[in-house]
Order: sequence, then structure tokens, then C-alpha cells
Amino acid sequence: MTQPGFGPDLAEVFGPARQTSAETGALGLVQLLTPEGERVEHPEFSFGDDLADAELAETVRGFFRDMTLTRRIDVEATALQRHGELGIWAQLLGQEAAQVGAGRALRPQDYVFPTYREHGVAWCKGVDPLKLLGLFRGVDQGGWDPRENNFGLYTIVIGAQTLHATGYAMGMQRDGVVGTGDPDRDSAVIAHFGDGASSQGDVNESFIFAASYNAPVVFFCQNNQWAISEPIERQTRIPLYQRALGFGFPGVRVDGNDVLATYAVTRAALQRARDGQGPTFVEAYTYRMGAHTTTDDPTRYRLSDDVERWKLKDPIARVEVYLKRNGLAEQSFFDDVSAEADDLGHRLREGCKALPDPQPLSMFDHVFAEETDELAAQRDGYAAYLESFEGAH
Amino acid sequence: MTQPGFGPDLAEVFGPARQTSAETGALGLVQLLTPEGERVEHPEFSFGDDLADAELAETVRGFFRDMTLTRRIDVEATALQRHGELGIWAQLLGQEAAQVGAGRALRPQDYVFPTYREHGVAWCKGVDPLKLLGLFRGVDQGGWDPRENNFGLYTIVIGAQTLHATGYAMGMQRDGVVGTGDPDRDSAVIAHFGDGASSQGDVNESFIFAASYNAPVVFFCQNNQWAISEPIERQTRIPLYQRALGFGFPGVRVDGNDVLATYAVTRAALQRARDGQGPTFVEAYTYRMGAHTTTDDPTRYRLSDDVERWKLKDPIARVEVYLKRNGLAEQSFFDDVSAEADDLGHRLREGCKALPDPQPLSMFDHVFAEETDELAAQRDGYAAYLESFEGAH
Amino acid sequence: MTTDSRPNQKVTLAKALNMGLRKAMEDDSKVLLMGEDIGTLGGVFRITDGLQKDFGEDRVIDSPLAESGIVGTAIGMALRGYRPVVEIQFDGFVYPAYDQIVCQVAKMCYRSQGRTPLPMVIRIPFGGGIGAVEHHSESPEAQFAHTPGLKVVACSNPVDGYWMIQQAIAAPDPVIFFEPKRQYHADKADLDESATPDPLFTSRVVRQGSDVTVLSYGPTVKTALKAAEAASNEGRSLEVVDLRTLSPLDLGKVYDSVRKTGRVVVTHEAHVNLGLGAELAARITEECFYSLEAPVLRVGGFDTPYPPSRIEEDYLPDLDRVLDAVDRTLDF
Amino acid sequence: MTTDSRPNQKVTLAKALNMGLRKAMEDDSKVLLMGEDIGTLGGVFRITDGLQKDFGEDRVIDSPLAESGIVGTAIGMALRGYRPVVEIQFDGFVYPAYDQIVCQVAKMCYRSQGRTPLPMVIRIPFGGGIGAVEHHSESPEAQFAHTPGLKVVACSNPVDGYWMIQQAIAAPDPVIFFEPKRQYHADKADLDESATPDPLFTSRVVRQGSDVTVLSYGPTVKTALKAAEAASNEGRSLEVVDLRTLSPLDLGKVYDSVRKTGRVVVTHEAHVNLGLGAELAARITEECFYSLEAPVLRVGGFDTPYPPSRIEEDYLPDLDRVLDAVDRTLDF
Ligand SMILES: Cc1ncc(C[n+]2csc(CCOP(=O)(O)OP(=O)(O)O)c2C)c(N)n1
Ligand SMILES: Cc1ncc(C[n+]2csc(CCOP(=O)(O)OP(=O)(O)O)c2C)c(N)n1
Ligand SMILES: [Mg+2]
Ligand SMILES: [Mg+2]
Repeated sequence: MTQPGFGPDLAEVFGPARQTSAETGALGLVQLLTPEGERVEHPEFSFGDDLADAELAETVRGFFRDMTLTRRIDVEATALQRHGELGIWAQLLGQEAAQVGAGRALRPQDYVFPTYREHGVAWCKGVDPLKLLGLFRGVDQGGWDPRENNFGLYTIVIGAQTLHATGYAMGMQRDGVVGTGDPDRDSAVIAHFGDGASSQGDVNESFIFAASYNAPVVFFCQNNQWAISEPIERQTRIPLYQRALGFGFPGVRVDGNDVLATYAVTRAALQRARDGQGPTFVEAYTYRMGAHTTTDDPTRYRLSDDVERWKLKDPIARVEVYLKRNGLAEQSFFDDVSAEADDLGHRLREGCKALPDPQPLSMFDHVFAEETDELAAQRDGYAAYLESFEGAH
Repeated sequence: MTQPGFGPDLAEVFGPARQTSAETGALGLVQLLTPEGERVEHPEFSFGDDLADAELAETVRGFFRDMTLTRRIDVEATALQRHGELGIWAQLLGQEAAQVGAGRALRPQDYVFPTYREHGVAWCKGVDPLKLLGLFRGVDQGGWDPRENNFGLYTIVIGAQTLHATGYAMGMQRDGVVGTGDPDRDSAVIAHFGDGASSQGDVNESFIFAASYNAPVVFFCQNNQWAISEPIERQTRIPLYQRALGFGFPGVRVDGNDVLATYAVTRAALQRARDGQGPTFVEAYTYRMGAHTTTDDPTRYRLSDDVERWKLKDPIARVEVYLKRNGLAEQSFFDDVSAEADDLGHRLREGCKALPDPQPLSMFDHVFAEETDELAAQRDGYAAYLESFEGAH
Repeated sequence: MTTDSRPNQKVTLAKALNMGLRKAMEDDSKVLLMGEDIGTLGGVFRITDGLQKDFGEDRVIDSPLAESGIVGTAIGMALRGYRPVVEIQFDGFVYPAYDQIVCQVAKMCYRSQGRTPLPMVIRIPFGGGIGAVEHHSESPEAQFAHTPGLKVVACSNPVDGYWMIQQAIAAPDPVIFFEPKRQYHADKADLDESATPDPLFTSRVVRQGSDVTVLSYGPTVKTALKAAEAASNEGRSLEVVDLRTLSPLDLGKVYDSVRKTGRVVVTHEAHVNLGLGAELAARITEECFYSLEAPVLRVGGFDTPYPPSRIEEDYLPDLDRVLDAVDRTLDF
Repeated sequence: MTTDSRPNQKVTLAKALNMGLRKAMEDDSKVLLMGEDIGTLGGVFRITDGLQKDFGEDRVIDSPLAESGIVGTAIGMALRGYRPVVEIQFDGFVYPAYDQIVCQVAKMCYRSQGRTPLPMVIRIPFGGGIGAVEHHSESPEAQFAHTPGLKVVACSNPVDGYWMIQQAIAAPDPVIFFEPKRQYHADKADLDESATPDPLFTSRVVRQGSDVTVLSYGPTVKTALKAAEAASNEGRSLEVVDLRTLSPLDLGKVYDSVRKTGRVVVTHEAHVNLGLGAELAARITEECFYSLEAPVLRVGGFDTPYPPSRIEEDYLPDLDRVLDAVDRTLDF
């Protein structure tokens, strides 16, 4: 059962029953907005049918704003790393549509398990971007409260979070917040991971658990074509979304540079989950335009031509063209957004530099919820040791 | 490219390109000999087309003999455990056809990575069954030399061996013994595992590595419907052989109680591997007629009706009927086999009881190929300690 | 269930753990059990016997055969507010979950600066002596105790089993809970469910003595007590400590004992090299340097893989090897 | 490649390891490298730089992103007669492969009664101090040293790096090879490729001294030497040992040193609790009981998860903390 306006039942559309690589070859990539900014239709997925024109325009403008600000966060953070204010930064350049499309498809009660690159999803979930910087600056290991925005901490061990997501979704099932039909109650989890992560045992085990318990989780894979220096071909020899076929739930490949399509597909997948129809695999087909992280040097392993080709598929440019060509946004709107971006950039620059270094002794805090005498003694010992120096001056 | 007589190219038959659950539903289980002992044809797989009548009869008699002796090994070992001669035994009752069909499809140059239940494959590979007992008696952890019969040691950690198999197959690729067209040279690996094992990360990672490197390995899964007390439904909600679709190589479900079909399918899969066409997943659909091991009590978790229904599908009975009905074997043949089985049983009973306990100090042997002084000192210390008691008497 | 709460019944460790789990599930509806074969079968050791029948499949969860998956999904459930109790079928099968335990379970509270603590229990039947095949007789406790963020305990008897499992489940931090599988169905003990248990993270002197302090936990407590009995017949008085908590260690009583005896023997089934005995020796020597008449001696599993079961009793520390160490420390 | 074999060139640890790997691959065609990003990229630390170009994709294998898969397939290759050298990208990412290492790599020789030994090397860049995020600064050596069947070594300088990696690859047993990543591109050293190296499983006294013995390995050797330098200015003579081999331990020279100094400080980045220091303290105390003037003191990482990098230098043992321990042992 699917609610009106939430798109098709993906199981019928892309489930094992119907899907073959032949067919998907036919269906191809789900796309609703071409790189040139043309709206196109898809037999199974639509955007905006459930919206009045004004709403539609507002929604797309919202996407544009989210993507633009997300990109600015990324650009600023990259610059901050260059200036030594961050130890490292994982850039999302090129993946704005995949992340905003997914992020905007979420409801407040949905829960996100991110990788280390989900800055755009964090933005959509209302996490203060400044809080994202702490981890990369080295002042903390995750500065936000996961409970505040239902946005989990970044996970660095590749794939580990997909099992947490599945377990969290199993918890939702036990809380009776799945398939009740109440849109404000029914909940789902989204698990983010990359193309490389798809090779980890944990990720495949999460597919098995999610399928076995029919857990309300969407496996959202950003296939940005690279795992550091390794191309997607090293991880799989068939389109990645087809992995789901082996586990008995639907997989869909969507144009990850098309925010409308990503939004539509993710929304339908999340609704399946909330409705109690179980897991879906969404492969957002995109490209990592930047380096893996600021410490990486992609010129060692990939050709600039690829990057150039993907530049033409920029996720933000196509929305701008679409908005302008169809008169869905005034120039003032674009000016406001770039002004807002400048403010955000300024706030991040200043805020980052102002992030306080942790106190040495804070190293001993929160190892446990209930501290042990052993550890307290170690802290006191080190405190005394540190004082011995102050005494010395 | 496939050589004549080795059946179809499974990729064309069951590969992702063609296979959908709908279709496989149509194709169903590959079966060449019904439980009633009737030969049936299969559109894709055949048995005996490349054999003269006499050879065919001899081959089927050979299967009967192998299965009968394998069952006897199992029955004797089970009895030995009851009499306290073995600490535990993993019974294969009901899985004789799956194991003999696979085992007989192997060439001498092929290598086997077994679980702890592959007694029938060991038999086909020429491993002395007596050597299998040592591990279960607790006198060793694998009494045979893997290099002698290309039959690896039993692996108890579920699924771990599937990665070893894949790596071994990658070694074969580097040795240039794949796809040369020389039948005595081209080699493949078979990795055995169970339905429960299919949930382990390692097993899924082995699919990924095998697909990525197109390794000459056959993943032979005996779906005996149970992982100790857990039914197959806990592990997967679609037919298990379809798991392969998610990784981009063919999967086939064969009647694992039909030795002819298992032989035909495994032979074709192995040939694909030897020819350099990469991995295949073979699901041998069978049933664990006995307990998980001699320490298990299946009455706690499954109904005897199931077992009764599967009794009617006995792998040996159907071959006996077939041989007799078609006059492919004299009564003397059956008498000889049962006499041979009695001798084997006797040899196992006597041989097992005669298996010497290891010397306490042998505990320190073979921890390393190059022993460390540290360990030598520990051994000497313990030796001196033991002597101190002898002194005491 | 009423029969379960009859005061002072004699129960095995297996039964006591089963009762403790049942009690914890009755007391807190957020408590869930996850593992392989823990449902209909009640676990290969029957520790969860009858619990799925009484609490349903949503709270006693038979999982797919994947330990990393079990622990990883348990983490997610804990983040959602549940209190998962994971059963690892045998000690040797915890390693596929090692990454999730060491990198996620142990670090979640720290990573989140206390915002998302992870109250969960991972039960591991451990130790040898049951005549099993490879991987079924391991003692991996040192590896977990070396990992900050985990609390590690081992019970040695039915009464402790009953209380400690409940305390571990109630604890706000992740607890690796070791159960001496050899003891599961061995001795019975009087269980008084109305008694007040010692706090979870405390060690206990289980036999008073004056000549040598013997430190033990889990399966070796019984060995140590037997050794003490035998020694007393030879006029030697051993003080036996059941450590109970392996991380954190609770060594106050141990130091008192050592200051009294001046001699220490530590015994565990784990390999001696970098086993708990190493840490105990280091700390005791640092704390009681001038009280020690002899170095701390360690009696443990040898530094070989666990051997074939027919010679496992040679591998395992036993009464004689403990007494031998006692002699050596006294003769030092 | 000729430039690589110029005698007495000054090389970093990274370069020395690269040269050592190249030499091993030239000497034995069965040597293969496997890991993530070790091909075109040459590894995130460039240790395998240029090797895929020169030896081909069959011998320098970029693997799918799965550590258990890497080690598991390497086992299969070793069984087929190859000598795989696995690169784990960072210490914190070895755990997904922990099961394959502990249950398979470590036990294959024993299980097969020596019939199928497993010569393979698992390279692990370890330790902190590089300002990295979580999981990139771990020191997991104790967990491997606790596992019988594994040999564990740690290099501390370019010259040892060059020789030890070749010796590890030539060894007939599995070797866990720890590389102090903080040193990769730090100091250069003179490398004479025609020299004769010390045997792999031996420790080395790297500075003579008479007052206190300081034991170190990997990244802390440099710290210990700095401490010794500083101490000498205060008229204190420290003898510094680079253990080099962590399992087996080679303690002959250490015992000699302790009998001379009577005082020992052990330093490593790993958590103190159940770190190598614990085993060293236990063995040294047992072996040199009457020579010890003070208990063995341990200076290591605290028993917390590795902290955010902005305070990692407080977590890591440094010159001052080593000297503080030296003072404490002398004042004892
Ligand atoms: C278990 C583990 N192994 C290795 C790494 C090192 N590493 C960090 S990111 C990365 C590549 C991840 O690629 P992908 O999953 O495609 O995500 P992307 O970075 O492209 O977003 C690797 C190998 C890690 N973090 N965790
Ligand atoms: C990693 C691991 N976890 C748990 C076990 C305990 N165990 C032994 S056999 C088994 C069930 C295996 O089922 P399946 O893979 O279907 O093989 P079968 O026994 O049916 O042949 C389990 C859980 C194990 N040996 N290894
Ligand atoms: Mg990627
Ligand atoms: Mg099974």
C-alpha cells in the first residue's frame, strides 16, 4: 500500500520480480531534470504532481538554496583546511543534489546514519554546519547531539553505520511507528554509504538483516565512482543498485546529480519503509568532483577529462537554468541566496577559528557513562603531573 | 566458450542478463532424476549425453557406491560418537547426493575448501575417512594433508573458507592454469558452505572478490534448510541461488538430492571456472535429515512431518530404483557394495578406537614453522613439570 | 515462572543465568535478547530456554548467522533506547563482531561526549574443558579488557551469574559478560533471590588465607579453591580471590591480601602472554613492591593455539599446576 | 630502480619500506602485494609507490574495500604458494580482518600440523601524532601479540624498515608488521644495502646507559632516545632498548640491562592497561626480581579511546612523561 503522491511501490517497479538488467537498461537511470535543465518525465517517478505551481516553484527554489549553501559549506571548509584551520576535510563537491534530494525527502521523525561526507544531509536535517567542523579540526569526534536532529554521528569505519541503521529501524518496528498509516508517526531510517563501502561485509550483512526483518530502512548509496583511488569497477561488475536483487528487495539507480529525481525516488523509498514494506536500495549515480579528502591527490589516478565531462552535469547549474527558463525565480532570489551563502561562509570562517581546543583533561571524560575509579585515578595522576609543570614556572 | 559435453554456459542460462525470479520459477529446480527414480530431461542440463551406455551405467553405479559408502561413514561415525569414541560428529544424512554429485564433478587438479560436513566430498577426493575422525575425536584438528588430495582442512568458523577458496582461485589465475584450453591443466576451486553461512560478511565478500577478479571458483551451497535451529527463511526471503544476481554472476538451484543433476550442474559450473568464465553460485537444495551435530536435539525446533516428507526424496533410494528398473546393475553389484560398506564400517570402528591420543608435549608443536625460543622454553618447562610427577611415583 | 522465584532453590549456572535474564526482561520492557539459536532452541547451552515462548519473537530475536550483524544491529537498537543482550554462541565466534565491538560499542559514548551512551551486554560463554573442537574453548577476555570503553566481567558461580547478569543489563555502559561454559551444568548452588548482591564491579575474597594469594576468575575460581583445599591439607593457607570484574579491575582487596601474604599466583585459562595475569603482575608489583617476597607467578593456558581436546587438560591450568606455582613462590 | 640501489643513500622510512618491498619482489616472484589503493595511488602513504607500474596488476593488487576479504583471499593465495604482503590502510581498519587473522592466519600451521604453514605479512601503519581523525592513530599490537601463531614486529627507523620488511616476507610464518606512520616521512637515515642486518626477531640496545633501562619500540624509540639525551644533560644515564620484536619477545639483552640498572621504564603508545608494558613488567620482575630497585614503570597511552587530535600530544607518551617516570623510578 502506498499513499497518494508518494510515487509507486518500488517493489512492483524495481523489485526482483520485475527487474532484470535488460529491463533496467531500458528504464535506465531515473532522471527528471536533464543536465540542460529540461524537465523530463519518467514512467514510474514524478516530481510535483502533488504540488500546486507555487509550492512546486518554492520547493525547487528551496532545493537550489540548500544545494548552494551546502556547496558553500564545502568550499569554506576546504579553504579552512588549506589555511590550517582544519586537519582534513571530506569534500562533497558534485554530490549536492544526491544529498539534498535525500535530505529533503526525510521527515522529522526519520533518522539518518551518515558517513563522513553527508554535510548536505546534515544541513537539511538542521545540524549547524559549524558543528560539523569540530571533528575535522580535531577538537571533538562529533560535535552535535544525534538526538536533537535525528542525525547520527559521522562514522569513519566504512560501512559500520549500515548495521546501526538497520538495528535502529528494527527498534522503530518495536516502537510501533511503522505502517500505522499515521504520516506524522510512521518513521524510517536512511543509511548513507559509498560505492566502495558496498564491498564491506557489514554492508551486505545489513542487507541480510534488513531483508530478514523487513526493517524500515533505505540504503542510500552515493556511487561517486571512486573509493579514494579505486574505480567502481573494482567493487562490482554490474550496476550497483542490482546488488539489492540478491537480497530480495528493490534497487533503483537514480541520477544523483538530479535533485528532483533523487528527491522523488528517495521519498518513495522512505514511504515504502514507513508503510512497513521494508528496505530499498537507492543508488545515487554521481561523481566525486573533488579529491577524496583534502589530503588526497586525484591526479595520480584519474583523468581530468572525466571530471570535465561530469562538470557538464553539475547538479546546481541545471536547477538554476530550470528556475530561470521557467520564470520560477526572480534575480532577487538568486542574489539573496548568494548573500546568504556569503554570510554563512563568514560565520563558518570566524566560527571555526573560534572553536576552542579541548582541555587536556577532557580526554578522560565520557569514556563511560559511569566513570570507573581506575580512570578517575589516571586523570588525577595526569592532572597532578601537569600541575607539577605549572609549579615549575 | 564451453567445451562439448560440459553443458551450457551458465551465464547465458542463469546469468543476471536472463534470470528473474519469475523465469527461474518457471525453470524451477534443475532435476534429472525424480524421487521415484524416473529420468527426466532439463532444457539446459543433461547427464550422460557424452557417455556410451556402458559408461553411463558404470558412472551411475559409481554414484550409488559413493553415496552408499558415504552414508555408511556417517552412520558409523554417529554410532562411534554415541559410544563415546568421538566427542561430536556432524552428520550428512540426506546430503549424500549433493556431496557426491559435486565431488565427482571435480578433476584431480581442482581444489576443495570444505566446511565441517563435507565427508562425501572428502570421500570422492580420496581422503581416508578414518582421517576425518581425528578432528571429531579430539586427537587432531585435521588429520589429512590438504596437498595430497587437494582437499583443504575442515573450517569451523562459518564462511571463512569461502575467502580462502577465492584467494586460492586467484592464485590459479596467476599460475596460468585457467582458460588455457588444456583439460588436464585448467583448474578450478570449489567452496562449500551452508545456507546459514550465506549470511556471513565473509561469504558475501568472497562473492565480491570472485566477481571483481573473475576468479575460477564455484560457490557450492548446500541449502539443507537449517542452520542449527534456524530455518532458511531467517537468512533469506528469496531463493538463495538468486543471491548471485546481486553480485553479477550466475546462480543455479539444483535438486541436491538428485546426484545426476548435481553432478551435471556442478560439472558445468566448474568448467566455466576452468575456462576463465569466472564464478558460479550453485545452490544444492536438500535437507539435513539428522541433527545439526550429535549434540543437537532437532525435536526442539522442527516437525517430524518435514523430515518424513523429505524421506521420500532420499538421494540413494532413487538411484537404486533407477539402476534396477533399467537393468543397469545386477543384484551382485548391490551385494558387493553393501559388503564393501560393512568392511568400511568395520575398518572405521576399529581404526577410530586405535587412533592414538596425542602426546601432551605435542601441544607445543607446529605453532610456527620456525619455532621460537620462547615457546621451546615453555615446552621444556612443562616437560620438566611432567617429569617431576613421574619422579613422584 | 512462579517456580522460578521460589526462594533458596538449588540451581546450576545455566539456570541461574536463565532466571536472571528472565528477571531483567520482566523488570525492563526495553531489554531484548539477540543471537543465534536463542529462540525455539533456547540457545545451544539453553541459557535462554523458554524466554522466546514467554516474551515473544520481538524480544528474543533469532538472528541471521552473522555476528557482526548481530552486534551492529544491537548497537542500533541501543541507540533507539533498547537494552540489547547479545549472545555469542561460543567464544571463538566473537571475532567477526570484533570490529563493531572495538570501534563502535567501545567508542560510542566517548565519540558523542556522553550524548549517546550504549547500554548493552554481550554474553560470551568462554573457556575450555568441554571436549570441543577448535574455536569452542577460547578465552578472549584480555583483548576486550585492553579496549577502553568496554567493561568486562566474568562470573564463576550460579549465584553471581544470577545477579551479575541483571546488574550488567542495568549498567549504563556496554558490558562484555563472560560465562564459564564448563560450569553451566556443573555444580548447583543455593539461590536466594531476596538477597542483596555485591556491586557488579567488585572483586571478592572467596577463601581466607595467609601464605599465598591466588587470583582467579570464571572457570579457574573453582580450580583455585580446590588448590586451596589441597594446600591446606599440607598446612599451607591460600587466600583465594574471585576477581569478577576484569575491567575495571578492583584490586583494593587484592593489595590488602598481598601485603599480608607477600606472594601471588594468578591463574586463568587465557594464554599467559599478555593475559590478565600480566596486568595484575604489573600493578601488584608497582603497588606492593616492598611487600612482595617473590614475583607474581602466572599459571595459564600456554602460548599455543587451543590444542585438540584429548590433551586440553594439559593445556588448562589445573589444581596441580596451581600448587606447583604455590610451591615455587614459597620456595622463591 | 638503479637509483634505488645506490649505496648509502639517505632515505625516509617510507622510502626504505618501498625499497625493501621492491627488493623482496625482485628476489621472489611469488611475493604479491594486496591492499586498498596500493596500485596507481601507491598507497595513502606511498609505501608501494611505483610498484604496480613495475610489477603489474597481478602482483600489486588493488582490492575491493573489505579488509576481511583482503586477508582471507591472501590466505588462499598463500595456500597456493604465494607470499602475500597485505597493507592495512590504517591501524584502526584492521579489525574487520581480525577474525581471519586470529582464527585462520594464526592457526593454519597448527591446525595442519605444519603441513600448510602460512608465510604472509600484514603491514599495519600504527600510532598517532599525525593530527588525524578517529581510527587513524591506534596501536593494536598487544592484541596480536596475545595471539599464539602470529609473529609481531615493529620497525622504528628507515634502516630497520628496509631490512625487517624483507626478513618478514622471507619468514616462513605469518608476521604482523607494524610501521610507525608518524615516522614515515620524518627523519632520513643512511641506508647501506650491502650491510648485513640483525636477525628479525632480535631486540637491540640503541643507547648504552647505567641508571635506568628504557624499553621502547616503533614510534617511542625516538621519544626514548630524546629522553636519554635530555637525561644525560642532568647527569642521568639511560639505556635505551628498541624491542623490534614484540612476539616473540627477545629479552636477553633486556635482562642484562636490568641487572645492571635495576630500574625499568617501558613506553608505548598503546593503552597501558594490558599493553606490552604489562607483559614486560611481569617477565622482567620474574626474571630479575632481586635486581630490581623499583617496580617496572609504564608510560603509555591512557586507558581512554584515542582522543581528538588537538589533545593527542597529551595522550601520547612524550619526553617529559618518560623523564617523569625515570625520576619516579630513581626516587623509588
Ligand atoms: C574499514 C575501513 N577501511 C578503510 C578505510 C579508509 N577509507 C576511508 S574512505 C575510503 C574510501 C571509501 O569509498 P566510498 O565508500 O566510495 O565512499 P566515498 O569516500 O567515495 O564517499 C577508505 C578506503 C576506512 N575508513 N574504513
Ligand atoms: C562464525 C561462526 N558463528 C557461529 C558458529 C556456530 N555454528 C556452527 S554450525 C552453525 C550453523 C551453520 O549452518 P549452515 O551454514 O546452514 O551449515 P549446516 O550446518 O547446515 O551444514 C553455527 C551457527 C560458527 N561455527 N562460526
Ligand atoms: Mg565513492
Ligand atoms: Mg544449513
